[in-house]
Parts: sequence; structure tokens; C-alpha cells
Amino acid sequence: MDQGRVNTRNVIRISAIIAGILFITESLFRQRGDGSLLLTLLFWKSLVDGCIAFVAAAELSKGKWILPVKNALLSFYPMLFVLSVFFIFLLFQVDIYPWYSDGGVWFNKNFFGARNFIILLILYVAGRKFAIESRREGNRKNFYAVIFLFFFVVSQSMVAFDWVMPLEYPWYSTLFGGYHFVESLYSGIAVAAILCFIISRKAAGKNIQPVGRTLFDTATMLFGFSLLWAGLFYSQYLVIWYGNLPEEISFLVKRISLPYMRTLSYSILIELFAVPFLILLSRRVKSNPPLVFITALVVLTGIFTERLVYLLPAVSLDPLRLLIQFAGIGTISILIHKNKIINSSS
Amino acid sequence: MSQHFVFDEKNVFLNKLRELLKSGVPQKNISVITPYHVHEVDEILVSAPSKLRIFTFAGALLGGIAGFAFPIYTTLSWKINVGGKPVVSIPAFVIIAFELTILFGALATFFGFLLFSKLPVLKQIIDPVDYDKQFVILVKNGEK
Amino acid sequence: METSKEKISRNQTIERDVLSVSEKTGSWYWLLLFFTVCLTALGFIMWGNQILTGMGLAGKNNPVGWRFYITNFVFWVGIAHSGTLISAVLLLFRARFRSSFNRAAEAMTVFAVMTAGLFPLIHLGRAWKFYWLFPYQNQRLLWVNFKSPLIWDVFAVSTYFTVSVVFFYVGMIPDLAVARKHSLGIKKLFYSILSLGWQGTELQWKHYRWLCIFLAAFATPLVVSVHSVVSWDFAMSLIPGWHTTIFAPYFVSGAIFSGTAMVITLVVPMRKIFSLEKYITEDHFENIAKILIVTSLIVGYAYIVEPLLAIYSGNIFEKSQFYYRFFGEHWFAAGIMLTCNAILPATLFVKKLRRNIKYLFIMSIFVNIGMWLERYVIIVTSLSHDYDPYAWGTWFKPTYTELGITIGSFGLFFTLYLLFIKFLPILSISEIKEVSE
Amino acid sequence: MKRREFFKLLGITGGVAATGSACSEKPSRLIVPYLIPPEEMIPGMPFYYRTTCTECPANCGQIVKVRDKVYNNQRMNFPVKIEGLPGHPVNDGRLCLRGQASLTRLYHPDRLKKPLVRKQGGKHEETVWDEAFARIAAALKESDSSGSRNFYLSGRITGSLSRLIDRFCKNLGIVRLAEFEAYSHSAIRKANKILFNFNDIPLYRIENADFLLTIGTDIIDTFVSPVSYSLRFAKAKEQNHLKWIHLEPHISLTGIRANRRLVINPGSELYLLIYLLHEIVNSEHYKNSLSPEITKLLPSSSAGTIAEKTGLKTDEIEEVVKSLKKAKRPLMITGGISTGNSSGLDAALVCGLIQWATGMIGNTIDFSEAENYSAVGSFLDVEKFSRELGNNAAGVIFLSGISQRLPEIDIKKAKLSIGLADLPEGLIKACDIILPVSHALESWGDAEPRKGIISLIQPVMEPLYGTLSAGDILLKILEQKGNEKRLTYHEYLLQEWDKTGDKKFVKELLEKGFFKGKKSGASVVLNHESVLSSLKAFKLPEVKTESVLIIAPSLRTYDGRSAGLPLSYEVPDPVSTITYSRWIAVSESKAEILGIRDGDEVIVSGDGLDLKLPVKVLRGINERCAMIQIDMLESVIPLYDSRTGEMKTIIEGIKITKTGVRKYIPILSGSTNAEGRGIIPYPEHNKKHDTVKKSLYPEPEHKNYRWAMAIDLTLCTGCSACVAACYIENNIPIVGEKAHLEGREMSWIRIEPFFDSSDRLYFIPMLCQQCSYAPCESVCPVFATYHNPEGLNAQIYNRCVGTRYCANNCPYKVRRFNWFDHKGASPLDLMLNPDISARGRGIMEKCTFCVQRIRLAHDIAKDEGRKISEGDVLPACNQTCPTGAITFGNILDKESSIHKLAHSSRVYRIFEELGTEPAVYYLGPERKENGDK
Repeated sequence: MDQGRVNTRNVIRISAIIAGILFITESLFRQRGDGSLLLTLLFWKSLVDGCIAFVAAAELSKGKWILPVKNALLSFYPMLFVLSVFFIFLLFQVDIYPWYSDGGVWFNKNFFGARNFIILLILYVAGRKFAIESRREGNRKNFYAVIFLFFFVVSQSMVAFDWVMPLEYPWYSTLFGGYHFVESLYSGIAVAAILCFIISRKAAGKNIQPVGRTLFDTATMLFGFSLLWAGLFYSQYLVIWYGNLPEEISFLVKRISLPYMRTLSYSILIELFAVPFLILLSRRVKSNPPLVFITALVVLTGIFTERLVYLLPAVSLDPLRLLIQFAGIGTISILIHKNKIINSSS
Repeated sequence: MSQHFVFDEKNVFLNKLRELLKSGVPQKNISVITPYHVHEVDEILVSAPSKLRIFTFAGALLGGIAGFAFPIYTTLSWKINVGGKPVVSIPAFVIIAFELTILFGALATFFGFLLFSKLPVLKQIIDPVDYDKQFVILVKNGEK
Repeated sequence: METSKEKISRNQTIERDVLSVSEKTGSWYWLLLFFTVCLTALGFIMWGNQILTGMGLAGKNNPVGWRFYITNFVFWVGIAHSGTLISAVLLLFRARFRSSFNRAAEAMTVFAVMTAGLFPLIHLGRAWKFYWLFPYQNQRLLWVNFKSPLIWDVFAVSTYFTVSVVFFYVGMIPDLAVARKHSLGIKKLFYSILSLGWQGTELQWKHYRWLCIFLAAFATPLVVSVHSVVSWDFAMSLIPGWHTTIFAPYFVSGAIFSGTAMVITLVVPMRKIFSLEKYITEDHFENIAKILIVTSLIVGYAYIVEPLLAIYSGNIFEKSQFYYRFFGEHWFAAGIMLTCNAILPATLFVKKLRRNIKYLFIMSIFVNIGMWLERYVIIVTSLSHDYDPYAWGTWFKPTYTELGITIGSFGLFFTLYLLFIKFLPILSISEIKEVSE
Repeated sequence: MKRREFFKLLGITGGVAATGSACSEKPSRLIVPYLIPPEEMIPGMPFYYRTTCTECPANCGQIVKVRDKVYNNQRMNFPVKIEGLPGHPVNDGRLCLRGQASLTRLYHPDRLKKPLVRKQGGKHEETVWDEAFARIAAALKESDSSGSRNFYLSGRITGSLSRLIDRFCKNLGIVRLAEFEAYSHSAIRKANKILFNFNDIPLYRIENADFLLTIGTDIIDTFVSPVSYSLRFAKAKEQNHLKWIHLEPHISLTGIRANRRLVINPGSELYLLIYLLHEIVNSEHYKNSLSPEITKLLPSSSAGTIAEKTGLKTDEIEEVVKSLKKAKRPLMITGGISTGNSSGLDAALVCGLIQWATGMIGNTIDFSEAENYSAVGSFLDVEKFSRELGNNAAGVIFLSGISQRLPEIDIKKAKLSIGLADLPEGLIKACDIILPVSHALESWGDAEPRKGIISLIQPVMEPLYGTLSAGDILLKILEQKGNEKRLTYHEYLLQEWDKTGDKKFVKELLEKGFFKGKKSGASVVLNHESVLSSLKAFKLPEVKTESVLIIAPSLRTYDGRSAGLPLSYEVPDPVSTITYSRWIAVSESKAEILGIRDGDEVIVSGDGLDLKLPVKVLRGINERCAMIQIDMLESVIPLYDSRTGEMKTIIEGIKITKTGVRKYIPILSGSTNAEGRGIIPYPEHNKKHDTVKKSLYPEPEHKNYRWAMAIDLTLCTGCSACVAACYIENNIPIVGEKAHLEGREMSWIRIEPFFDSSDRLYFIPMLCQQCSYAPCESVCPVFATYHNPEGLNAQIYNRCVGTRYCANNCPYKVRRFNWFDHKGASPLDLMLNPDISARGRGIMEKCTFCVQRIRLAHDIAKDEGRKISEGDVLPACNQTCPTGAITFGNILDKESSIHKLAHSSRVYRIFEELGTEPAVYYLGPERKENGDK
């Protein structure tokens, strides 16, 4: 797969350009209370974190089957840095948060920015260390895997408790953090499945190590995570439904009162549970690349939809700028992936 | 009058098995006894895959349906307002349904297993035939 | 044929080693059994007395309606969990080291659930009316309330018991056949009946394999659901400290945590006494220790998240509850809980300690204590300090009845386990054979 | 002849069943199916008697609910509940804690059953009446011959019985001593004697006042007739927005209820009073309302010195003065603490002068309906008596109606001492002969709580034991003497009543239960000479600065006379929330100095007393004060003011030292700090929460009725009558001290004291809130509790298996679990109300708005083919509340008062942000009123 090989410098140039574009869109053409960038960040962060974390977890459990897709997944680690750069833009958009008007010790622009940015950077460093070590099968890879996973959990919890939950104060849910990093892993697995599909297409004809087993296991993982996700979702929903505390249900009520919101909310259940569960129930499907691929796409859509549902009642969203952001980050990630930065780095 | 061959060494046993089949002994006349599940045997004596999943699926489905039907029926048979919750509170009944799905599924699978693998075998219980070696090949009406 | 010689000897030594365990039970065994039986008797006498006199014998009062008994219930259900985990989940993950633990773990599951199942009855104010909790239509044509978490418990626990018994039994069938082969007389009959005349034909093995996989596939979500339901006994209420969404995953991992610890507590002496070092190696223990670490981390995560979010929420009830939990009258219990469950297990990151059986054993004891106290802290502190300050109040000294019944439950558990050691193959012979190929 | 007459009267008294229970001689009928049922009696239906409460001197009117039960094979009538008699001039349908509890005196396990006579060796032994009488007669004869004097000492006894005692003493040559009451209010009476030549306590018509200034007078707790005053306070609040300032060194319900509570230095009240007097007479509105020669006898001093003496802030003093000046119909009362010290008489005098000067007399103070205390003596008399005993040996001593604490009298000095009592308490135990007296509910009689008001006492049942009423005993003794023709006290009474001449009297008395004669119309005038002469030697007392001990009267046992009742100590003291144990309350600052907290034991010594009590730290007490309630003393400390003979309520120069021992005392309240939790009115934190009504569940729907309750916290005095009433009505077990220490009290309604941020104390009556989204219901596995169509949170006892989940999940913690079987000691079980089942062990129980009464109302309404209308259902707590703070009704009825109250601007509900939709609405003070305090 040498074709479409770009070198690092180009990647960085292009990234810079995109960053510039985004800077313009975010600073000039943005009106108050617009949360598009937050949405973009939420989605991509869970994706990228998920990829690396998935590999880390596989390494720790000595999963041999991950090998075919391992490098491809690891190749996304520079995105951790890119995302932390984009987070800086968010700092100029904290007006989407209720605490913007009257902050406190914990919630004020500077501290908010500082703590999150630092965690993002740490995560990047940990990710890089792990990626490189694991890439060359170093003997400290397990150590770095643990380190990365630790900060992965911290970072995802921060996303949940610090980025999303304050939009709905005084609503809060202790499970929200765990829910997020499980979803992140879920999306990571989905990406793995997609990569399997791509590789299997490439592998057609050529003699590259077959991904059959990997595909099957990834699909099984996807299946398992659909159940796990359902479990977490249910155990969060049930507690809120049963308690019926006005403060707690306010979150739900907002998201199921309006018809279109209700449709969106229910579609999450279908995309993240019903579809993967029912499709991947049978063994035959699990080893069928196209079907697994489609399922993975549905799952990713679900992840996006859910973030959308988080934000929709709280902030205003600008489809155009969403498009630009996604396009931008998308291109960067593909470039990085194609470039296999890991080769040239170190 | 059947005859049997006993082995302690897996490979010897497998070779003998292949040899028997080559020598034209019909597969239905041969059955083997192993101390644990030996994959090679499946490959040598090809047989239809297990149908156990049918039982599993049926049981689980039944359980799921029962798990919803039962609470809904009972609550409707006497509508009592507790804590202002809806009389038919699906979120609460999901748990019952889930548990029953698993219960029925598991039991159905177990009984399906007994059925398929013809257990319990009465004469094996009354006077069990055990071989002093690990691997055994039984050949019916002793054709060589 | 040198290799074949070894194989022969090995396959038979496996059988001999495992089955000979029941002969190795000397006088110490009978003394131990007698002791545990006495403890059990004590427990039941205490319970009888409590039924005749009143629930007041247990140290509960107006705000604190639940205490030792529910703590024990959650504790024992938790213990049960790792059994299923080790045998089912690891089976699905094709983790080989399970084969040396699963039998012991499954047995532990069954006995722990039996013990746990008693406590909901013990804690009833009118224990003699326990059957009202079962879903049947009584004289007034009234059914049970399916919206009550306690009814969910009834379903969850009974399902869990049934399935784990089936799983335990199924896993044992081939070994019972082996035991049958090696025994005589009445014992032989006993084993042949239990083994259902299992022979090990290719047909039986084919279905058997699938049976195991399916049962495992069912047992895995079951484990999760059961302790989630147990956690919802608390989370469904409005009590600050109880009503929180993280409870389900938090309790599940807590359960596996404590259960794994209990496995270690049981297997280490068993291994020593019956000299099974050959089959239960340090590698196996290391893997188990890793499970300890992971679950302990999750539990620690919950310990951190709960108070932090209480502060975040600015909700006075939550804040004051968590302040009370860690600095109030029960700070001591809370402290031990934190140390045993979150701090000490972190030492297992060190490979040397992880592989040191003695250290692991001591650690497992600590974890058992810590997890028991965790349930105690969650239950008692939350109840004794909730919404209405007038009603605040608690009870410190445990009463004799409570202690007696709690000790009795341990007695019962160990009695059953000792009987298991005596009469059933404590390791999965067929699997060890398979693995050792 | 007498039977016919008797039945005629019963006929008149209407509603009273023909039980023939009047005189104890007649044997009770054996249990037989009613072949010919008495027409008034419907089996299973209760019937009601009108009588009078004798638990304290206030003598409130009572309605007694009676049910027929089987008692050792006899169908007998048993009172199961006491309520206030509507329309009665004293209490108009309301009753206090003690009144409710007095029923447990009737069923008291250790009531005296037979006469006791002391045999050789000092042991008492049961005998028959005749022997007792014989011995008494013999003793009397002997003392006649020996010429030694006989005495008769009693508590405050009014009406015919008092006259009978006089006659008895006259005929038998017995000296009748002045009646003894621990709270004789002699200072006020003496002051009134001096000022107006009127030795009695006037009736304070609070309902007419628009400003009330009470100086140490605990009119809500115990003073003279608390229920009556509570009623009048409520009326005044409603009619003319009464402003009420109360001054006290300690903390009392009265102070807490007043709009303004000023903490004054103990014993310094006189300074303030004199200052007030000068301010008044100098104000042009009241110019020369008092002759200068009086006022100039009283040294005037600046506000500054007053402030410094009294410990009040000058602006507080100014506030008092201003309000008093500008009030149209002011009322000012001294008494209780403020007159219970050496300067008590002067305080009362000056107060009286102000009352006269401001024209309260005849306006808000009514001498024409005095409280009938003229016959009551004081400690001086007791002192004199015991001195006489010391000098020359007495013959026979009678003690009757004084089961309350007495100063030690050495009655051993007498040849024979005879005690008439129902319980073996205090001095009675020392008597040679103890004669068991019937409970008021077992005997005929009358009382005169106020001048011109006669209140009927009639039996509602046959005596449980072979006891006699005091009247019968006296008549018997007279009979023994042979100079009387045989009469029962009942017959004697009828004669007495006939003597009054007007037929209307007897008829009305028996019909209504009381008779209100025409007023004496006596109007009083200030007696200058006596005032001047008494003020001649006037000098201000120097206010000491050392610690003082305040001995307050007890809300639960008055002067300690109700201490023996099973229910008295089951109900917590509302301020300290302590039930059983004795304790001493100290101010927070003092506690800090001594380094003591709740439960630490201290020794209180000085001025001849030496107590060892555990501490309860209380906010709001003067930092120099420690405070106990009188029933925490074994007997009254014989310390009294030599001028008035009034008991000293302030003991100066005490020392408090800590022993280091910790005692466990049953303090029921976990914390009195509301912490902005939304329990007391206008909780701060509710701003933060969004209390917008949200729910994932369907709207709660109720067809015809939705029972709800409104509680006006500005009227609730914390008097705990509701708690006692609830105990009796709902058969709530009395569980005792141990259970209370373990936190296992069973009360269904409780009074929760909470301080707000500015140290104002609120009483929150907490009972089941009957939530629409009740958290307790959905968690019950067996449907033992559910939401019934009328909105009640019903509890089905026989379904309950006792998981206690409901109690755990109740945010209000109002559910009670039966940890054991609570079988009350016989015959307390006879008190059980058959309308509601008694609960066994292992069962959860709770308030259901007295569902049994709602059921009854349903039946009646059904019979009359109508809906239940307002007032048909009165839960026990609602019925007895002396200030009418509780309103109950069907909130769906737009006309009902509950509906109006529930929509008032003052309303809030507890923990509203939990979305449980409670049906109990609390009415806080108006925001501005809340602010200005």
C-alpha cells in the first residue's frame, strides 16, 4: 500500500492550513452559544481515544488477533495532539456553558482551559509513547499501555463531567464518565472493524496475512460492547426513571418531550444496541466483512447521534461549520493514517 | 458382537481411526470414546453440526416473552397505584424479562443437550463399562 | 515411545492426583468440619430466637432499617460472582488458566448464592411469611409487586442459583464419569448416577462443547445483571448515597473483586494441603491477581467519582451525606474500606508481589474485609444521615444476634465447601488433560 | 325511688347510655346477647360522655369516647379516647398533652386497688374499706379525747367537693389548711390584693388585645390555664393581628411562639418594669393616669442602665416601650419566672400599676371572671403547718388531691396520717392509711375552674377496682361518726345542685356538661393607701452576675403531678426533644466554658441543692442560666419568697462542675440545624433547585376526595397535644426509655424543632405526607402500602412482611417499624381503640390521617346519602390542637378551607424538590413578618 504515500512535512502543512480555516470559521463567523465545535471534538475524541485504548487493552490481554489492524489503529495517535490544538478554539466558546455568567473556583474560563488542555497533552504524550513502544514490540509496552489507559479514563471522564454535564446543571449522573469511556472503546472497536474490512478488500488476491480471525473477534467484540453499552444505558436510565427526581429527569424530559428529539433519542438505542446486537447475533455474519463494516458504520453514526442529542437542547448548532470541522479533522486523520507517521517518527 | 481398541496415546489412536475408515468400515459403525474433546476426531468422523442452538434460541425467546407477559398480566389483573408509577411499567419489567430469558434459555439448552446426547444412559448407570485406557474405538459387528 | 510413556503416566497421574484428594482428608478435616457445623448451628439458633422475639434483636433502629443482614446478602452474592466470571467469561475468552480454578470457583459460586439467599429471609420482620415474596396469586387474588427491586432480587437470585448449579454440574459430568471408573461399591453407584452414564463418545462431546459455550454465554450477562439488580435495591431509592447511577457497574466490579479475593482465599490453602502445585501454578495466580487489580481500580474510580460529583452538584443532601460517610461516626469503617479496596491492591502492580502466593493470600483476606465493610458503609451511613436532620441517628455496637448469624453464614459456606472437597473432583480433570496436551 | 331519679337524669343527659354505671355498688351485668338492647346503644358504635378534666387545676371540659368491651367475662364500657368539649368556656373543644394523657392514669398498671393500712413493721397491707374506716373513726375519737388537733391538707379543690370538705372538717373538728399548689401564683394574687383588694388571678382576655407583653409568664406551657390562653392567642392573631413580645431568661414554648422573644437577665425584670411605668406615665397619651406620689416612690433610671442591668439592647427596650405606647388595646402579664424570686411581689405590683395606668383593667384584664385561686395558699402556709407539727403532736392528718410534689412534711409526727390518692406517689407513700380514690372518669362530681363556671364531672364507666370517689369516702367517714344519714356522693351532689334553686342549672349542667352563671360584675379600683404603704420600703434588688438555676414548670407533667403517667415521658419535650431521662439545659456559651456537650454529667450545687444531671446544650438561653424542669427534682425544693410564699423559680449562686461521666440520654433529634434543607419556611437552597413540577409518570388522579392537611407554623406552639392524641387514638405502643435510647420511638406525628439562620426556632409537626408520588409505595414487594383512590398512602398491616424498605426510602422518615411485640401492661390494653388494629412485631406502621375516622364519616355520609362535607372528619391531631394550627379536608372541594390554605401565598411543602407531591401543606410566616423578627 505504497500508493498515496505523503510525507510528514506535507501532513503538517495541510494540517496548519485546515487549522487556519477553522480558526477563521470559529472566530469570525460564529455567533454566541454555538456548540458545533464542541460536538466535533466530542465525536472525534471518543473515536481517536478509542482506537489507541482498544489496542492498549488488547496488548494487556495478550490478544494476538489484534495484530493485523494494530498499526493502522495506532497510526491515529497524532490526532490526540491535533484535537488538543482544536480544544484551544473551544476556550473562546465557553459562553455555551451556564457557568459562563457566574463562574466559581472550579468553573472559570482559565482553570477550565488549563486543566483540560493539560490532560489532553498528557494523553497525547502517553499515547505516543505507547504507540511507538507497541509498534516495535518493546518490552515496556505493557507499562505504557497501563499508563495510557489510566489517562484515557481520566480524560474521557473529564469530557463527560467537564465538557458535557455542565451544560445541564444541576443535572448530574455519576455513571456519565464510565459511560463515556466505554462508548469511546466501542467506537474504537468500530474503527477496527472498518479497518479490517478495508484490509480484507486490499488483501483480496495479494498474500497479506488474512484478517478472517481478527474480523471475527472484532465483530464479537462489537457484539459484546453493544450489550455492555445497553447495560450501562439501562442502568443509567432506570435509576433516573425510578427516582423521578425533578432535577434528574429534567435531562430526560428535555430529550424526549419534543417529537424530533424523541426520534433522535430512540434512534440511538437502535444504532448502538438493536442493530449491532441483532445483526452480529449469528456466527456467519461475524465473518462477513461487508456486513460487519456496515454495522460498524451504524455504530459510529449512533455515537455521533448521541453527542448530537446531548448538545441539541442546550446549545445552537451550525450545520455548515459542523461540516467544515468534520471535513477538516477527517482529512487530517486520513492523511496521518496514510502517512503512517509512526514509521518516520523516532 | 462388537470389538474395541484401546489406546493411551492420542496420535496412535487417531492413526488407528483413520486406518479403520480407510479400510472401509462405514462411519456409522464406528464410535470413539475420548477423555476430552478431540478436534481431530471431528475432522476424521465428519458429522452434522450440533442443533443445540435451536433449543437455546427457543428457550430464550419463550423466556423473554413470558418475562414481559407475566408482570403485565398480573398488574393489569389488579391495577394498584404504587408511587404514581404507570400500572404497566416496562422499564421495571425489563429486568424480569431478562432474567427469565436467561433462565429458560439455559434450562432449555441443558435439556436439549440431554436429549441429543441420549443422556442419561440407564445401562451405563446400572453397570458402567469403563476402559482402563484413555482412548477407545468401538466397532460394531466386528468387520475388520 | 518415550513420549507416549510420559503421556500415559501424566493422564493417569492427573486422575489420581485429583481423585485422591478425598482420601487425603485426615483428622484435621473432620475437626474443621465439626467446627464449621457448630458455627452454622449457632447461626440458625440465633435466627430462630430472632424470629420468636423480634427483629429488634438486630442492631437496627428508625433511620437504619437495613444493616448486617443486607450487608451479608450483598457480600455473599458478590462472592458468588467471580465463580461464574472465572469459569464462564474466561471460557469465552479462551483463557487457558481458568481450567485450574474453575471447579473451585463454580463450587464457591453455588455455595455463596445458597448462603446469600438466606439473608433476605433472615432480615424479614415476619420471616414466617417469606413465601409472600414469591409470585403466586394469594387468597385476595393479589400478585407481587413487580415494580419493587426486592422482587427483581427474587428473580435474579433464583435464576442465578439455578443457572450456576447447572453450570457447575455440567462442567463436572465427565469428571464424575472418571470418578465412577476409579471407585467401587456404593460410591461407584453414587458417581454413576451423577454422571448420567456419561461415556465421552464423539457425539456427547460435540453437544457438550456447545452446551458449555451457550451456558457461558448466558452466565456472563447473568452475572452482570444479578449484581446490577442487587445494586438497584439501593439505587432505586431516593436516599443520598444510594440513589446514584454508577451503582450497577460499581457493584458488579466490586462483586468480582471480592469474589476473586475469596477464590484466592480458598484455593491457596487447598493447593497447599493437597499439593496441587503442579496444576495451580504461580502463573495462574498472577492472572487472577490481574483481575484483582482491574476490579480494584474500577472500585477506586467509583470511590473518587461519587464524592466529587456530590460536591459538583452542590446538592446539600449529597454533600452532607458524603462528608458524614468519611468524617462522621463511621469514618473508621470508611477508612479501612478505602485502604483495603483501593490502596493495598495497588501494590499488586509489582510483579514480585503478584507472584508471591503468601502475599496474595494475605491481600485476599484484606480485600474480603474491605469489601464487607464497603457494603456496610454504603448501607449504614446512607441510612443514618439522609434528608431529615431530626431523624438522623445510628447504632454502633453489633448485637449478639447479628454477629451470631453473620458468623453462622460463614460456617454454612465453609461447611458446604468442605463437603465439596470431600465428595467431588476439585479440579476439572478433562480440561487439565486437554490443556496439558 | 333513687333508680328512677337516676334514669330520669340519664334521660335528660341525652346520648348517655343507660349503663347504670353511676354508683359503684350495683353489680355489673354478666355478658349476654342483648335480648332487649338498651335503646341508646348501637353495638359497635361508640357513645360519648361529657365530663371535666382533673389532671391539672385548669379543669377543661372533656368529651369521652366510650366503647363496650368484655372484661373478665363482663360486658363493660371503657373510655378509649378523650377530647375537648366544644363550647366549654375554658377550652372550647381543645385539649392539651396532659389532658390527652390523663386517660392513661385511669388504666395505670399500679393504681391503688384496695385500701392500704400500715401494719407493724411499717409495711402496707391491703384491707377492706370497713376496717380502714373503723381505724379512722377510732383515731378521730382518740384525738377528740386527747384533745390533739387534726388537719386536712388538699390541693386546689373547687366546687361541691370543696364545700363537702369544709362540712366534713367542721363536723369532725378538723383544721382545714389552705390548699397547696406548687404553682400558687401567690405573688400575683398578693399584688392584686394590695392594688385592687382582690386576692385572685384575673382572666386575661388576650383575644381582645392587639399587643401582648408577657414577662416570664409561660401562658402557652402551663400558666393557670394554657389551653384557654392558646385559644385566645389564636383568636387574637386572627382578629387583630396580635403583636406579642415575650421576655424570659430561659426558653419556653411561649417565648418561641411570640413574635419577638427577648432574652433578659434572670431577676432583672423589675428594672424594665419600672422603666416602662415611667415611660408610660410620662407619655402624653397616658399622662397623669397614675398619681405622682406613687411613681416617685419608684426610682427612675436611664435606658442605658436598664439595658446594662437587663442585658437587653437599648433598641429592644425602645421597641417594647414603643409597642406598648402605641398599642390600642395592650395587655401585659407578669408571672411564672418573673415573679418567682425575691423581687417578685414588686414586679407584680409595678405590672399591676402599668395595667391600671394603661387601662387594661376591665378591658383586656377581667376580674369579674377570676381564675378561682382565692382558696389556694402558698409555701408560707405549708411552712407554718410543718412548724406546728413540730411543736405539738397532731392527731389525724388527711391528705387528698396532692399526689404532686410537696415540700417535705414530717407527717410521721401525727398519730394517724390518711392519704386519698389513686397512685402511690410522693408523700402519700408515707401515710399510715392510703385510701384508693376513683379516677374522675369513674366518679360523680363538679368543678369550678373559674368564678361562675360550673363544670360537670360524671362517671363514664364502673370503677375498674373497688375504689371510691373522694366525696364518697368523706361521706362514709362522716357516716361512721354517725351524725350523717346514709348518702352516696352522687345523691349528695344532686341535693347540693338542687340547693342552688334554679332548675335551669341542673338541666343545663347535665345537658351541656357545664353551667355558665352570670358574672359577678365586680369592677375593681386602685387602692392608693395600700399601694403607697406597700411601696414605702421599696428598693431595687441588686442583679447578681453569677450563674443561676432556673426551675421551669414542665409542659409534660405540670408541677410533676403527671410524671407517673405512662404516656407523659413517651412524648418528647419539644425544645430539647428529650423523652425519658432527666437533664439540665445550659446555654451554648456556658457549655463552651465548661467544655461539655450533650450527655456529659454535671453536678449542680449551691443554695441547699445538689443535683447530678446530664447536660443538654440549648440555644437561646441567657448565658448565665442553667435550666431544669420541676419534675426533674424528687420533691419541691423548699425555697420560697418570704413575702409572697411563691416558690423560687430562680436559684442564684449555683456552681456547675463537670463529673466527666457521659450519660446516654434519649435525645430524639439528630440535629436542630435545618441547614437550608427545605424543612423550615423559605429554605435558602430552594432558589438553587428548579422546583418546576416535572414527572415521568402519569398525573395522579383522585375521583371524589383527596385528603390533605395544612399546618400553620405561625400558630403551632409545639405543645405536643397532637402527639399525645395520636398515641391514644391510634393505639401506638408506649415503648419506654430503652427503645428511645436505641432510636426506636413509635410516634406517628412528631414535633421537630429547627433553628433558622437567625436563631429563630420553628416547630415542624412531621407526619406522613401522604405523597402522590410516594417513594415508599413502589418499593414494597407485596403491595402492603399503596396509594388509595382518596390520596391516602394506605398501609395494610396484615400484608406487611417487614422488609423495612419503605421506611428506608421515605425522605420524611415517618414510618415506624415494630421491632418487638409491645403488649402494654394490663390494664393498659383495655385502652386500645377497637376502630384500628393493634400491630404485632415485624410490621411497619404509620400515620394515615386517622383513616378509621374517614371510614366512619363515609358510613355516616352514605347513610345520609351525601358526600363528606367539611368538618365531618377531624384527625386526632387536628381535633385537639389548642390553637387550631392544623386544618384537614378534601382538597378537591374548591370551597373547603384546606383548598384555600393550600393556595395561600405562605404555603410551602417539605422537600418539594424531590417531586414527591406531599399532601401536607405548611404555612410559614408572611415574608415581611419573617423579616422583621
